[in-house]
Amino acid sequence: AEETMYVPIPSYRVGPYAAGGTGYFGGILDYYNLLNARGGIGGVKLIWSECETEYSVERGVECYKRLKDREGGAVFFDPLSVGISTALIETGRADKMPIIAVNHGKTAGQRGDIFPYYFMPGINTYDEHSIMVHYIGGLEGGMENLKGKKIAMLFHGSPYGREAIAFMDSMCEKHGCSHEAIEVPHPGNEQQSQWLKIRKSKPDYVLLRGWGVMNPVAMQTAKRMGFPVSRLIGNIWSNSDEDVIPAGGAANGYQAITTHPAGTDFKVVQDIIADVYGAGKGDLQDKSRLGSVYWNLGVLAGVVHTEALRIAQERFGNRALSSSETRWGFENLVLTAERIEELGATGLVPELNLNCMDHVGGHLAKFQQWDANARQWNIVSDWIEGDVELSQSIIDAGAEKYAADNNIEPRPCSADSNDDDFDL
Amino acid sequence: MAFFLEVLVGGLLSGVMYSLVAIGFVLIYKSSGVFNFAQGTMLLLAALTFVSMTERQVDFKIAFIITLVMMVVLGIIVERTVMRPLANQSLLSLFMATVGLNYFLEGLAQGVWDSAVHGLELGISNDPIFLIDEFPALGLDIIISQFDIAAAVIAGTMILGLTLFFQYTRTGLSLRAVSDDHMAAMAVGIPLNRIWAIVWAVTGVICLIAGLLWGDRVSVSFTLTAAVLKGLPVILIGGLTSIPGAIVGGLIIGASEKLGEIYLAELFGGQGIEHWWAYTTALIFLMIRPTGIFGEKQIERV
Amino acid sequence: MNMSTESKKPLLVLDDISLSFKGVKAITDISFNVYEGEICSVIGPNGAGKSSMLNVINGVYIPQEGTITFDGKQFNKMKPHTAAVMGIARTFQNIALFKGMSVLDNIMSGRNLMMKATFWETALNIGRAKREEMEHRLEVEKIIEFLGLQSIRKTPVASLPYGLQKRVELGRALAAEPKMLLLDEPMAGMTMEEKLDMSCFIQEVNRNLGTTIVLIEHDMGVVMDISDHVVVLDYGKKIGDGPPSEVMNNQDVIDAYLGVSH
Amino acid sequence: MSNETPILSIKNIEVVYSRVISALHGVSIDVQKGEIVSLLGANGSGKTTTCKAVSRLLEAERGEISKGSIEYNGQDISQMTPFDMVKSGVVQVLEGRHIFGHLTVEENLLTGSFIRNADSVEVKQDLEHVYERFTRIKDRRKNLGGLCSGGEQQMVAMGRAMMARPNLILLDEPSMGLAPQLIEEIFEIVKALNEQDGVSFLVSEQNANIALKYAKVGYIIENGRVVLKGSAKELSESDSVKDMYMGGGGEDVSFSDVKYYHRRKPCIV
Amino acid sequence: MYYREAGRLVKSFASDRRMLPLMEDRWIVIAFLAFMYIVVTATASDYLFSAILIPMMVLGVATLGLNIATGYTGQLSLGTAGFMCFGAFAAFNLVLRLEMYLPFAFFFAGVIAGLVGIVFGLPALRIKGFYLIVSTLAAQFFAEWVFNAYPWFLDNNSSGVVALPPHHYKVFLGQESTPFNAVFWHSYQGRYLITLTITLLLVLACKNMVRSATGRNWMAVRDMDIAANVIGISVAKTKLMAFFISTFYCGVAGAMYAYCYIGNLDFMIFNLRRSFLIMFMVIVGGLGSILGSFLGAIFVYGWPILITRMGDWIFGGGTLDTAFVENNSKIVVGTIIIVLLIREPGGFAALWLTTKKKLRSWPFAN
Ligand SMILES: Nc1ncnc2c1ncn2[C@@H]1O[C@H](COP(=O)(O)OP(=O)(O)OP(=O)(O)O)[C@@H](O)[C@H]1O
Ligand SMILES: Nc1ncnc2c1ncn2[C@@H]1O[C@H](COP(=O)(O)OP(=O)(O)OP(=O)(O)O)[C@@H](O)[C@H]1O
Ligand SMILES: [Mg+2]
Ligand SMILES: [Mg+2]
Repeated sequence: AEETMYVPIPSYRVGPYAAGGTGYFGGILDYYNLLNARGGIGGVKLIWSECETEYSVERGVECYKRLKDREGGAVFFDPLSVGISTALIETGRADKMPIIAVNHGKTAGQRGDIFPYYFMPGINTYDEHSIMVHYIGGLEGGMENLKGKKIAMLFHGSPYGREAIAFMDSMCEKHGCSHEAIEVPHPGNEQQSQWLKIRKSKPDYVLLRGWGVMNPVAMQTAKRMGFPVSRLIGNIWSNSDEDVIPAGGAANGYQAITTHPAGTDFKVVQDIIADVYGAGKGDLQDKSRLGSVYWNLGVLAGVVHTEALRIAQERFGNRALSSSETRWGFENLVLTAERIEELGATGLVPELNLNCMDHVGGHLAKFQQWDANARQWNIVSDWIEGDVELSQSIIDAGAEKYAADNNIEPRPCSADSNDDDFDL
Repeated sequence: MAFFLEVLVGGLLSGVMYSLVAIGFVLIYKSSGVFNFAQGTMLLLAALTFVSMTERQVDFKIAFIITLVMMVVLGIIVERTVMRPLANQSLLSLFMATVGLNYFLEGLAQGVWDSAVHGLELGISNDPIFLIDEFPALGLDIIISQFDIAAAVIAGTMILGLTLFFQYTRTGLSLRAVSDDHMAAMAVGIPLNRIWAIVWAVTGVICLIAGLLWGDRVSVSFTLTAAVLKGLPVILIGGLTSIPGAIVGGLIIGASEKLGEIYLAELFGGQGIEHWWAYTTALIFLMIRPTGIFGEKQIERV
Repeated sequence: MNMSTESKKPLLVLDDISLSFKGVKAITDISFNVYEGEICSVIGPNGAGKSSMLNVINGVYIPQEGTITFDGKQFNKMKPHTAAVMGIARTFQNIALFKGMSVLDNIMSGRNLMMKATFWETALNIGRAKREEMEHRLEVEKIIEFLGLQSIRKTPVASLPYGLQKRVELGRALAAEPKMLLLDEPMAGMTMEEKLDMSCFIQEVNRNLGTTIVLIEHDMGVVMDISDHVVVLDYGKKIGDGPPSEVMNNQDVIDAYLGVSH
Repeated sequence: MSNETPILSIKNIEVVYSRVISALHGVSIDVQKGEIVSLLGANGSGKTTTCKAVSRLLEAERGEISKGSIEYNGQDISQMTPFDMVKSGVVQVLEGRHIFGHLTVEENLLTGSFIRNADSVEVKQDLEHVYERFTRIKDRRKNLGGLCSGGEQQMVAMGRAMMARPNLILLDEPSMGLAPQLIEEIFEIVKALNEQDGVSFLVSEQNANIALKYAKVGYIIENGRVVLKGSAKELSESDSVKDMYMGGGGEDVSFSDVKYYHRRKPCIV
Repeated sequence: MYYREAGRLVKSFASDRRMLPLMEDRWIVIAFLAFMYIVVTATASDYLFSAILIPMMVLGVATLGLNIATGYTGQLSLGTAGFMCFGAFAAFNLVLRLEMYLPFAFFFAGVIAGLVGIVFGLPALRIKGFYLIVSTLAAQFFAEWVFNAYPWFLDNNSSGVVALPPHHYKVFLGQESTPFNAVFWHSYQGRYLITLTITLLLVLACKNMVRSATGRNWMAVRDMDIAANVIGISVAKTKLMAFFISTFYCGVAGAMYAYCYIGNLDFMIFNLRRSFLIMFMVIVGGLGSILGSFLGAIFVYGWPILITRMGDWIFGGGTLDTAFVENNSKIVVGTIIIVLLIREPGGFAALWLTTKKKLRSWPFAN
């Protein structure tokens, strides 16, 4: 029979977070279908099955356990959930299963010597926030102008939301701005008091570190309270179409960070529309969501996944891979501008360079601004790089504490040991 | 001072939004003794149906009427299939049935429509009113949301109407009788089924109105069901059986929530305490009056 | 029965009790004694305040004025728990059984006060918990036998007919081995046959165990026949107090309660 | 008996609860127009069940008539709802009063009149009528029903039924918990309603003395079967009835000398 | 199976009070336990252990906890997951800071959760019925808030999720590296056995309580608190006790959830939705039934898994739209709850008893 590789798809298509789940996993599957139509990866086709997690850790873990041994064994697991992916760090290590968390995840997991099976390609929380501060600096005409500026961060009342507080404090300390963190209790469908606080302290910018319904409500409340939306700047989980469309006119001029621009003006996207949707195999029911931020993120993730597989095949041969071989692929994942061009994803996918010490590898993002009348995002900046220096020490401390707590011997990251299919 | 006033006014106005959810609860409880947990999902279903139609270019009025009819029909179906067979059962059973209904509707709403986030604009202006600009004489630098005022007017009208209805009409009295003792109500010839059908249908309408206002305010998505959690402390403070209680409870919770979040949260290192603070406020009131401010006293005679 | 009441020692003394609900006077300045070992009947028209009186005695209602002396101890207000500890048990006008429990468990729960095991012991079913359960079961079986409830001991009480429920309720009260038993219309809604049974139980308890009984009853036949002492209430006031024969001939009582001579 | 069709005719009905517990096994009862019929029986014999079968309240208790039929004014009622029954003039006064605790006494009474769609003047008159008969509850008209004493509640329940101006009242144990004077009073009211307004009654009672005094016809029901029927006079003279329901010797039964043997008879379970 | 109790005389109170008066029942239970301990341990797959058996037992314990408050004592509670959260965090901190052995940590986690339960149960002394929801929901939100707001509880971990490290899995004396302890960390069998044993002990204790004075007091308070008060049961004490024990169970369940099942600590998994799911389990299983608690947990937890598996099996993996399956399983569970309430308010437990009754008189219909 034809050789295949099996990918479990732990999607969430119902419940409070369905908007993200349908877009992201839809994008992944559409890209997989495109590759399969073109003959797969090194001649090996991808097969998959879905499992609904409803974004719940328990369901996600159950899905993982149910699917990991199917069809000769899964090659990696990408649940798009901080909770699920973090919950699986140790299980993944024991099962030699790469756990993927694109653009998010446990930040300390960047240290591949301590978290060999955990990958968070793209950017991490600290990159994200340093890029946002740099961007504001740009808007103000230079980082030096940040002095004396006031930045408020409206964050989702969860560990995800809180994670950036300390970092923002150090970032502002470094650049002389002042920082105030304001919590919005989950789910965030009522923000009157938070915005009253903002009205009182009158910050120059408000960073929105939101999630789900909290985002449109923030924009609408900003409007109601007379705060200019153009000074509200969204983070990586507040940057989707689903965040701004519900806010209607209130979202006009809202800006947000992104690793992958929205829109369909990319060759790879056009190919998907022609070959996959043309053949009636598309995953999205609502075709207007093609080119939306979440869906494009899914395409990006699809590129990352399959490039990792391709790179692993370069080393292990054009055949179906095992999960630990796939791990090698992820760890040596390099996406150069040329390769991105070949993939037809220029402008969509950032350059990536993962290695044993850095399981993030990107640290780049752009900014986009919402035009409510045209209902589209416009890119308003070039790639900006995160303050890797500042974040590294925090990441090291976290990872080393983790290693000590869990009796983990960091693996040496020299070039050759990196090649080994090592044991725990 | 101005800031305090602004917080207070904002709180009171957003409290009215909670009252909107609470009214539906009270209506059903008052007339059938059922603590309807499916309220939030009914709200979602109404808003979702409406928005799915307007997104498909259906005219606003037509969409409203279709949704209205649908909610009424839903109310009648619920009465037929859930409430009627459970007449005369314990209140706990009835409550649990609505929990089941909630699950059912949750699956249904998302299955028929989808689980995406939709925007909804009713055309009520979102722009704030700056009092200092409008009435410089007052000298208060306060902003008031036009939207909230509109919502408050709608809620106030509904509450006034329902209160009058319950106190002064025959049907109102029948509703209260039914909630007291199903068996006796049947024995004096109160048509239980018709009464319940009316109540559930009216609740459906309230859900639609609340769903639209909430939908405009926070967008229409699954999270709308969380509105219920805001409504709960409100009705409990006001008293499960009191319609005016729903509005008073809403005002209290709204104000206390905002004031607490702004002035009290400092005690907890600036953490958002809104969620449990609303419930704590409710708890404090209940410790003083165990059946809410306007709730009927529980009658226990031996 | 023939003994003069003076020679007996009062077990319960009610002194100037007044009780009102939001201005509605349910009981006004009532005083009377219940003597040790007697059957004292409280009669009066509906709404006269009889049940309220019982509720005052065992602390369900707290009177605004007056004192209660039970067994030599004086209280301004009784608490239900204190009343139970002091040996007052009762039944209710509208049966107040524990509907979800079996007959046996209902009666066993009447002995609650005598069970000393901590919940650790009961959780592990060791020591006192195990022993007590057996000992008390023995006593309860005696009551079951006495009331003729053997065949239904494991039946949930909710499914029993009214008359049997009343009997179970009596059993639960008896299980506490009370000094004084308050019975609120134990024979309401019964056939003559069943009334006879019930009065037989009441008298046997009174005679054999020496339990003092306060009885509210509307059946004059029963009241006349079995009580030693009758107290008559009307509109919250006491209008008669004395031996049955005397009370029955009191014109006030006839007017207020009995109507045409019976 | 008369040749007229009876107002109520219960024909050999059997009733089961929850599909398994059989409560009536063949009960036939006729109530003629303008007649008071009393239904006697011990606890659990099936009196309430019979009444509920007529008022159609049985379904709410998970009971159903598995056999036989009931006719009201010659019409089969098996398809009627409780509402239809009240509308057509059959009202049940429930055992255990069942008044609306959170409604005032007056509101309780008013609920009884809704079925008639009467205008407010008429309703006022009816209210006065009820208060005339039950003076005691007139003082309590503004009190919550739930806080009334047992007897007061019974009066409210009776009054509420009267407000519907029924043709047939199913009266379930009206004497329970009432003072002797009041029992007489209630039965006098029954008599008055019967004679003046022509209301028929089916009265279920334990208290045979009083029930047979006012009724024309009596039925004795035991363990779900009619074991005896006859005119009130016949019944009150029958030995077995005296023995079981009137305390053996009729008038001068003594409760103080009850002997143990009384209880040795098979228990009614 | 065919068995009967007629004709067997109960000769002593002791034998009447036995947990399982019928010999057949006793044999069945013994056989069942032997099966769970020996056959299952020896043969089940890791998936079965870790994704099916352990969570079902743990959720069963939580359901039992809720059942003690709601089913037995009549106090409605929507804070179950919150109480589990307190238990889980208590266990974590006990192990982390006091280096407690796991079984002790579970026990004291239960006690700490129980104390929290008493605090939130206090309003029950004054508030009744649905109004009590406020207090238990406050507990739920407070739990979600406190463990979010104070990362200290999570060993100052910034991401909010902690993978429970191996050295926490000390079951008895000795370090985690000793073979005995290592079994419990490295193998699902070990965790399964711990879970099974704790569950069994808790079930036994609960059974003992409900058939003794403690349980009678609970039910008395549930059925009629005034009457309970009059016969000398202290309503306040009984309610608080019930809250304590109920939340003790929830707390232990929470600790087991973290340690035996997920292997992580994260307050987000103990959210309001979980409270509701546990309430479904109680309803479906049957109020006031120990067996029902577990049947409910098995059904509500297992149903979506079963339905997806069936979908996979019928349509082949991947073709069945997961959203469709999910929505339908909700519709079905909702329908089942309503139908059960109408047809059999006692839930699965009552259904089981009826079946058993029928078996007893089989083949003679009654
Ligand atoms: N909790 C209460 N709140 C308000 N009023 C009450 C309360 N309990 C009793 N009452 C009133 O007090 C009066 C006396 O009631 P009680 O129940 O003591 O009468 P009773 O003599 O037992 O009558 P019955 O023979 O009908 O049972 C009644 O008018 C009743 O309405
Ligand atoms: N809802 C019910 N479910 C099951 N069985 C019932 C139900 N109601 C009554 N029964 C049973 O039906 C039989 C007849 O009861 P019914 O209430 O009609 O008797 P009754 O003559 O009115 O007695 P009482 O004098 O106690 O009121 C009894 O054995 C009773 O246990
Ligand atoms: Mg009384
Ligand atoms: Mg009856």
